[in-house]
Amino acid sequence: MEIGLNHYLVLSTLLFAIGLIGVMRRKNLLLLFFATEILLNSVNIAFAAISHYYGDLTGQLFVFFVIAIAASEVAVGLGLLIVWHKRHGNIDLDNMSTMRG
Amino acid sequence: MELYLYLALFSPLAGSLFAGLFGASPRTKIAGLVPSLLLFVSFVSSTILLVYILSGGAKVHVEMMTWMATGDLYIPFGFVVDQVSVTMMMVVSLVSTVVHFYSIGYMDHDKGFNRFFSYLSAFVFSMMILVMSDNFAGLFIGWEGVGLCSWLLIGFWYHKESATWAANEAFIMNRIADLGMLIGIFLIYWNTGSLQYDQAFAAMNGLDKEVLTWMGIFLFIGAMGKSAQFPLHTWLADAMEGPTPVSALIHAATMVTAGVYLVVRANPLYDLIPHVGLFIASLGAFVALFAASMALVNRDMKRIIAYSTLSQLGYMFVAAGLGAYWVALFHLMAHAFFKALLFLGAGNVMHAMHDELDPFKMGGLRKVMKGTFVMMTLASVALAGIYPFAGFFSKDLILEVGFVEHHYIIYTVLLFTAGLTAFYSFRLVALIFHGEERYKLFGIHPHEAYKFMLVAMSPLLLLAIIAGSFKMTYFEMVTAVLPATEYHVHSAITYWIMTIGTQLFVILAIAFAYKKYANNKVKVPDGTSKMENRLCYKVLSNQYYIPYIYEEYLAKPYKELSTLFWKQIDMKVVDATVDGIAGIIYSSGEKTRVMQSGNLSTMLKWMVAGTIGLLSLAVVFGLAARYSGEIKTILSGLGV
Amino acid sequence: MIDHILSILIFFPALAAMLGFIIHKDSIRAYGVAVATIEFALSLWLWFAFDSNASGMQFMEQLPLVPAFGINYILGVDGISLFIIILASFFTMIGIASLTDTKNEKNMIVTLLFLQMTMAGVFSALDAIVFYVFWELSLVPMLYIIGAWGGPLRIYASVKFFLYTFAGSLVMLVGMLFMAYLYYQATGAWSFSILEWYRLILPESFQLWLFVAFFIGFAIKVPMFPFHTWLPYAHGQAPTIGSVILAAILLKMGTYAFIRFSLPMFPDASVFFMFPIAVLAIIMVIYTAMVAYAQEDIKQVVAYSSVSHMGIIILGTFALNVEGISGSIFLMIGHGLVSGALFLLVGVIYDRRHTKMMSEFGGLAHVMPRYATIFGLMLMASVGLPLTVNFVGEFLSLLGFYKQSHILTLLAGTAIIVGAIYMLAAYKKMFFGTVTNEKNANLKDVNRRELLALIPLSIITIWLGIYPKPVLDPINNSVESIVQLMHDKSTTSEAKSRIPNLVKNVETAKTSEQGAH
Amino acid sequence: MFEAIAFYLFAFLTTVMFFIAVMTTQALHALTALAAGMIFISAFFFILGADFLGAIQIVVYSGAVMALYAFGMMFFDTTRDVKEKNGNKYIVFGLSILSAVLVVVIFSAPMVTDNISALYPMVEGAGNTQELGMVLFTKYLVPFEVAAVMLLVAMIAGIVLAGKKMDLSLTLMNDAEIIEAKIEKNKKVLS
Repeated sequence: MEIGLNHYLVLSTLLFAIGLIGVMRRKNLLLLFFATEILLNSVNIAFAAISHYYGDLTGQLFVFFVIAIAASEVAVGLGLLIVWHKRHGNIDLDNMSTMRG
Repeated sequence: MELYLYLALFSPLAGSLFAGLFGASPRTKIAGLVPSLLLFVSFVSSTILLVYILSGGAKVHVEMMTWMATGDLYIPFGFVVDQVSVTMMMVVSLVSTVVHFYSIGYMDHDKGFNRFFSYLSAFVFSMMILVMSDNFAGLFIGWEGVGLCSWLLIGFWYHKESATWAANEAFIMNRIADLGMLIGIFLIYWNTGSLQYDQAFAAMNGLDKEVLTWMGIFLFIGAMGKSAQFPLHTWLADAMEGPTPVSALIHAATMVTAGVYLVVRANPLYDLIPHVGLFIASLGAFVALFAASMALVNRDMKRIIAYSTLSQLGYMFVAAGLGAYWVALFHLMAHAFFKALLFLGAGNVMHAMHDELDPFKMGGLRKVMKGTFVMMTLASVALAGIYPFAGFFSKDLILEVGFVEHHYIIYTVLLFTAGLTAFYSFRLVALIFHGEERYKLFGIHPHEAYKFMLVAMSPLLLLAIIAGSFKMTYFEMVTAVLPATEYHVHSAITYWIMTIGTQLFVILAIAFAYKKYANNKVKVPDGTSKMENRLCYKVLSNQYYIPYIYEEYLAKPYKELSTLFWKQIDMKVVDATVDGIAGIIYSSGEKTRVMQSGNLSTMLKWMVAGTIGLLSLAVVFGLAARYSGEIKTILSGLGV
Repeated sequence: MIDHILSILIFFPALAAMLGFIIHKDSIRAYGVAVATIEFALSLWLWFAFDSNASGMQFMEQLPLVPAFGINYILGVDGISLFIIILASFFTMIGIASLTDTKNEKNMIVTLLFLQMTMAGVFSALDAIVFYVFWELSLVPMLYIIGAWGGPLRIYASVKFFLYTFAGSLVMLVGMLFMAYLYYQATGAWSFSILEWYRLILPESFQLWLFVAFFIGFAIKVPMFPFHTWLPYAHGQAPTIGSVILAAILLKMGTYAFIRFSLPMFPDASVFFMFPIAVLAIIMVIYTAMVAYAQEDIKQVVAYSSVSHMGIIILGTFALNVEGISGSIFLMIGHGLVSGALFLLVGVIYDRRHTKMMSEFGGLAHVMPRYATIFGLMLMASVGLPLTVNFVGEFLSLLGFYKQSHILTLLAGTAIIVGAIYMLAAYKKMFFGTVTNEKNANLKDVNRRELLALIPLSIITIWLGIYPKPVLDPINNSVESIVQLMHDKSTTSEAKSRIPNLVKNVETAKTSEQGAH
Repeated sequence: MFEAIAFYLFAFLTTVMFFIAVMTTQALHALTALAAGMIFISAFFFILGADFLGAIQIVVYSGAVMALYAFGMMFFDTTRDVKEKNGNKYIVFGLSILSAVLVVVIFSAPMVTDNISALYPMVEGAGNTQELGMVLFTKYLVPFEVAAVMLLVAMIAGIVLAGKKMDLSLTLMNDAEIIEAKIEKNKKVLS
């Protein structure tokens, strides 16, 4: 029972789907951020796996950059979150609809 | 000779421009005098050219400059003076000179005196172009130019609703015919490759009969409009709204004969298609009778003369249609003289009667207006065709043509019409000049026109009397370019019987007219007499209801259809479709705007939905690419 | 300097317009007139330097923009575009000179100068992309002119004008891109140069699709029935100067583009679509003439009349022979002059009475004789009287199309009848009769500033009617080369027979010309 | 065999952890589950031979990111249940599962995988971290530096955003104080 690329890809997809569920059902902004992390990580697995099975380092490098981006996203996002929370007293998505078209 | 050609052609233009300079300034005699003198110059030049041609000179042909040249098309401003055009030039320049001098008196008190002369000279210039051009396009310039001047002059008193209406009617009706003419020109160009008369006619011999027939028909449609042949005749009677000198010049002597000139000019074409010629002749005979019948009962002096003109044009077309081009041209010339004279006389009467046109309200004017009386009577005699006046020679000749060519129906119609002509002419003369002085009832004090107006008319009088004697000279000259067919009845007895019979018939008609209208019992009709209530009288006095039919069944529906097109189709269908498309786009935006609720959660859901959409596309295209071969076989199996 | 005359013609007004922003309000008018006059003088210089006997492009300029995709800044004029460029600068000049006091005069003049840039650009561009850019840019100043200085419905009218034409030209852009792609497929190099596209022979099926794509863009601009409904709104709402430029120049872009793009690039498709388009053109001629007859607003009459005349231009273009195409180009110039003049004339009366309803007028010939005379002259030119400029164009267009179809020409020829009907009816309503409305009794006749615009127009109208040769000759030469190109390029036998072959004709024409002299 | 067991084990664990992180109503549970999931993911990196990435994963996520989250949660009332109104559950699950299926289809269908070839094939005999370093500092030097700058920017942004009025904490204030602060703020806005 050799573990092939497809196993990893399926796993990645599965995690991605879980992330999507989170993204869609969470109304609390902080918990939404969790879900986006799951999305990023699921993709990371896929990258790493492809990189491994095709002997190409590019995938790993992308994982590296993705992690960097995720880190900065968290930093900035949390900062904004705090500001928002200070102003409105909550971080509920349903209250953030000032951009109604 | 070229100098005289240019002089004859351009001095009217100079006169027109000169008078035009004074267009906005108050009335000055000089604005009338200078154009008249310039026209005299034109007349003298024409005479010199005539003498030159008569003395056996070759035709004068000049090409002034290129007008249009593109592709194979080459149209110059070319002018030719040959036997035909010099005849027309003489008629045009002579009558117009007379009319110009006459108008100085006639328009004496009119506010638009300067303007009038500008228009009138412009008309003469257009007419000169028309007759002198050496190609069809140049002819068309003149053709439209005279139409324009006719529009300007009929609507000269533009404050009158009826005048402007008549002007527009004339222009539009002429335009209908001009379309035919234009199509004829196109046909000629594409089939012969040239619009120059000589080249085009030379090329016509080798053409298909059918094409030639169409050419002949379309050109004749053009001629029908200008010469007011049925069914485009209604404008001519309405055109009498213009000043009387205009009627004399344009609507009797020159412009309306342009159609005849065209047919004569295109004689090589019509010679090839005698069946079209026969149609022209039949139509001419019909119009002759038709117009004469309307003249019988009309109560408008100028309209009577207009119908008479129409009738005489019918005669000319009979001659032209039957191939007797020189006869047609001859009658054209003679007719121009006496008809212009008649109109100018009528102008004098109008002046005297303060623009009253109903001859029933006149009567007995011979005592006050001796000169006019004599002139109008002689002109009517000429019109009726009594020996030895001009009308006898030309009109009798047309009757002979009909007889010799064995078209007896045409001959009979024309003979009958000749009687009618005599009757209505003298009905008019009798009503105006004889009998009781009915005008007194209306408190009018008539007076004779200025002396110089009568003097100005005298050349026409002279020619109306003696023009017939030029017949043989004219015949010799003009047959250099036109088919020289002599029309003689074979046996001398028949000839004499015919001639004398015709004369007697005409004299009888005159006598009848005098008897009926020259007595003192004539009353101003008030619509109660028995005759006026007869059906045929009503039909005739309403001009066979043709203007009514045109108004009700053409003009009004056109107006209504136009409004319908605008209000219903353009606004409610075409534009509404465009606005509808815009509306659909707009409302779809309005509806989908709900998607942008501003709620991040909802938007994330849409995002996922969009991702799924894209992924499905990827799957579909991937599968399609993978299985393209199979898909192709399936599709080909389905016959796609 | 003469080598770069076209670039100067395009960018000089634009630069001048930029500078115009810093000119003081009181002197902007003089500045505008000066700039426009210089521009006009430059265009006249272009004409004098132009070699009338050459048929190809002259004063070519080339500058690479995006070499990788063959997009170059290529300019050039031939006989077809030369006179429209001159006409554009002429109308800008007299438009600015005769500008009656508008609010915000400065912005108006700057906008007009920008418009002049785009017009010069459209008619001298020889690269499809450059052409497209100027084509679209020309919408912007016009949008402002209608939207900022227009009547009460101006926003609706300007947005409709913009979106309608813009939608059409997007389809045209797709056509252009596809054409470039086909060129790339055929030659392996990208090019948007129109002259290089001329050399590409396409199979008929491609031609049909491309023709349709281009047609939509052009037809809306012309505007052809049934895409014409933006025009009455635009004209109805636009200020006088806007209507003048719109009618005189902007509409000509569509017909010009037909001759520049559709005919030489897709000869087979042109033949294929000749009859459908001719039918559309005839509907356009008669239908809009009837609609014009029903109008109550004199400006709408002129607006619909210009649609009607554009029908004849289209017909002449699709005659596909030298006579017809030359005629249609000449008619473009003639129609530009005449309809421009008519709109100016309507503006004259609008300035005095602030209404355009014909029922408000009547008997104006008494009050304003000079106005009536000039209006009458332009009316007759519009009706197509010989010895006015329109006749030459109309005659040649119809003559040309007669070769293709007799019946359709007969129908189209009714233009001269229906045209006379609505024009004369309008003239009668406005000028004839007695002065019934008190307000009209003391109207002033045309003043000097208005005459400044109207007199030259009248003179040119008659001059070109009598002596069209200086204009017709260069047009003829260029058209002959285009027709020959079309004949050589066409692939179907029908196209070969419909489009005349001029090679042998040229020689005979030369000999006959020699014989004539 | 060992690889397979490890894969399935960790796959199961990560899935479960992430599932809890997504579904739970307790913020603290979610946080814990997420942190666990992150560490389990690093196991895959080790299995795949990407040691460096595995290390980074642990350090960054369970260290830095988790610390940040924990820090952030201190601002919120984490003891309470997170109350969320959810719309249609079927849409949420349906969409997610559909997308998962589609992605799987794309990967598993042979149309994609055939065409991938290595750009930077691994050099035999060199250690993974070393290779990564080689590539990172040659080919990807510029992106690397950009990423560094980006992190710096993010750091500053985080400090600036969160650092304003650090002394004022709404969570520690009672309701009256909050209202007072709001009124004060409104005044400022109005003036």
